Amino acid sequence: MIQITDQVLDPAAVQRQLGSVDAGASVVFTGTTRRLTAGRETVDLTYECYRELAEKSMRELESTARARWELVECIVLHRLGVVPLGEASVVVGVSAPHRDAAFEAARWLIDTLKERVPIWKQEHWADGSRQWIHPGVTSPTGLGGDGHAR
Amino acid sequence: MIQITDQVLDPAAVQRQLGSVDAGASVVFTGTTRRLTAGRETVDLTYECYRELAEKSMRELESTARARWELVECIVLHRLGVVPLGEASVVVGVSAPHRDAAFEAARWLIDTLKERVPIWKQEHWADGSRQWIHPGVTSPTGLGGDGHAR
Amino acid sequence: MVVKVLFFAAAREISGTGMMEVSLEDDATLGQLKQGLVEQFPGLMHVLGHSAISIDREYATDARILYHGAEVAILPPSSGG
Amino acid sequence: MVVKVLFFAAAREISGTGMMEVSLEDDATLGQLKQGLVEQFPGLMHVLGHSAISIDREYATDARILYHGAEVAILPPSSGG
Repeated sequence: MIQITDQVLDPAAVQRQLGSVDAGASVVFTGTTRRLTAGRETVDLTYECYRELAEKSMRELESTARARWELVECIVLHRLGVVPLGEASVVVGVSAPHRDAAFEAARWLIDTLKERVPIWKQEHWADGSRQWIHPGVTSPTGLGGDGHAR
Repeated sequence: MIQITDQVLDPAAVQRQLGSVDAGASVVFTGTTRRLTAGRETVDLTYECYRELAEKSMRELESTARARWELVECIVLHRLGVVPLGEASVVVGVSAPHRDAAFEAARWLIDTLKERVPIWKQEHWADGSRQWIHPGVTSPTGLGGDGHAR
Repeated sequence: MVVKVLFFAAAREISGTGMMEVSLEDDATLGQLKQGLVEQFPGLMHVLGHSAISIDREYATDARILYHGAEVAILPPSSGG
Repeated sequence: MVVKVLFFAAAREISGTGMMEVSLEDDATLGQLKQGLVEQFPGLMHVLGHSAISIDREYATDARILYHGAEVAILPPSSGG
């Protein structure tokens, strides 16, 4: 199950949705807005996406993960808009008969989501400046850059 | 924080305890009683431990993980006694500034707990038989064996 | 023909718009569209050089020939998660 | 001297007890204690060969000399988690 939403994400609810007597292991990964990046303070993050393509990409991630690993449940949620400090922007939850599959699939899902799904994050720094994060793009204008890597 | 308990474990509560503005990532691993192992049906699992040494070992696991990785929170819970189908026997939760540390520490904690902490599981199979699981020990008496690997 | 161009994140900020319609000669390629966009928004060149492009939600390369009504999206490197 | 011996899991099932007190000559080693246990419970030999042993919650090898009041635990391969 994949979802892109404007609502607050609840990792504890995802945790509960993974329960199954067919699963021996579950892994839930949550990405949250962190206060400090290399000593610089973040106020909040804002996410936007190209929704049609992002949802299509996320559905493909789920199918690929289910083909590569034996999974019971597979949940990938991403939040849009302003995500305050400590709140979740992304939650990946998988359950599987065995823990190798659960760990590997969760790790692959978040890594591949970050790389491939057209979603973007804007830093809002404590000095008031705002910066779109585009890994690999460095720009004198303050656009782009690699800030806030997790 | 480590705990060995006779009570039901609540992975969703662990999830909530990991929240921190210093964390950008959290990983919660849950091990649950699975119904089928190589086509054989499990009724439930029973866990026992050498409590003093198990608690000491688990405290050492936490310190080692905190020394090896930059972690914010680190929680390892293990349940004793009968654990019915679908319920959790173990929960490992870590939060960290970055996801590499969160994934690696969670994986190392559960792998090392299984290998080193003196806790044992007894299978209760659907045919009524019971079997203590001791990886690497094969025995004609039905004791030992590698059953129910996760 | 007319195509719809979507701009996201830094590309949206540089162009000052999330969406615009662009008129092109028939059989224009994606590469020609990009060239026209850089002429209109010189600041876009750097980000565009690092961006993927989709046409109707499929990734495409510069040689692709556009068609009337296509939805072209400029996708700077992702930073979700 | 007298030491306390703890049995867990399969070892407990084979010996039929979770704890027993064993009288030993002074300066007896852990190896000698194990030999005595196998004589008393022949079925224990196989599991004991795969088990770790702790003395007062520290892992120990067969050469270790025991002392009065020691708590010795027989720890078959772990299967927690």
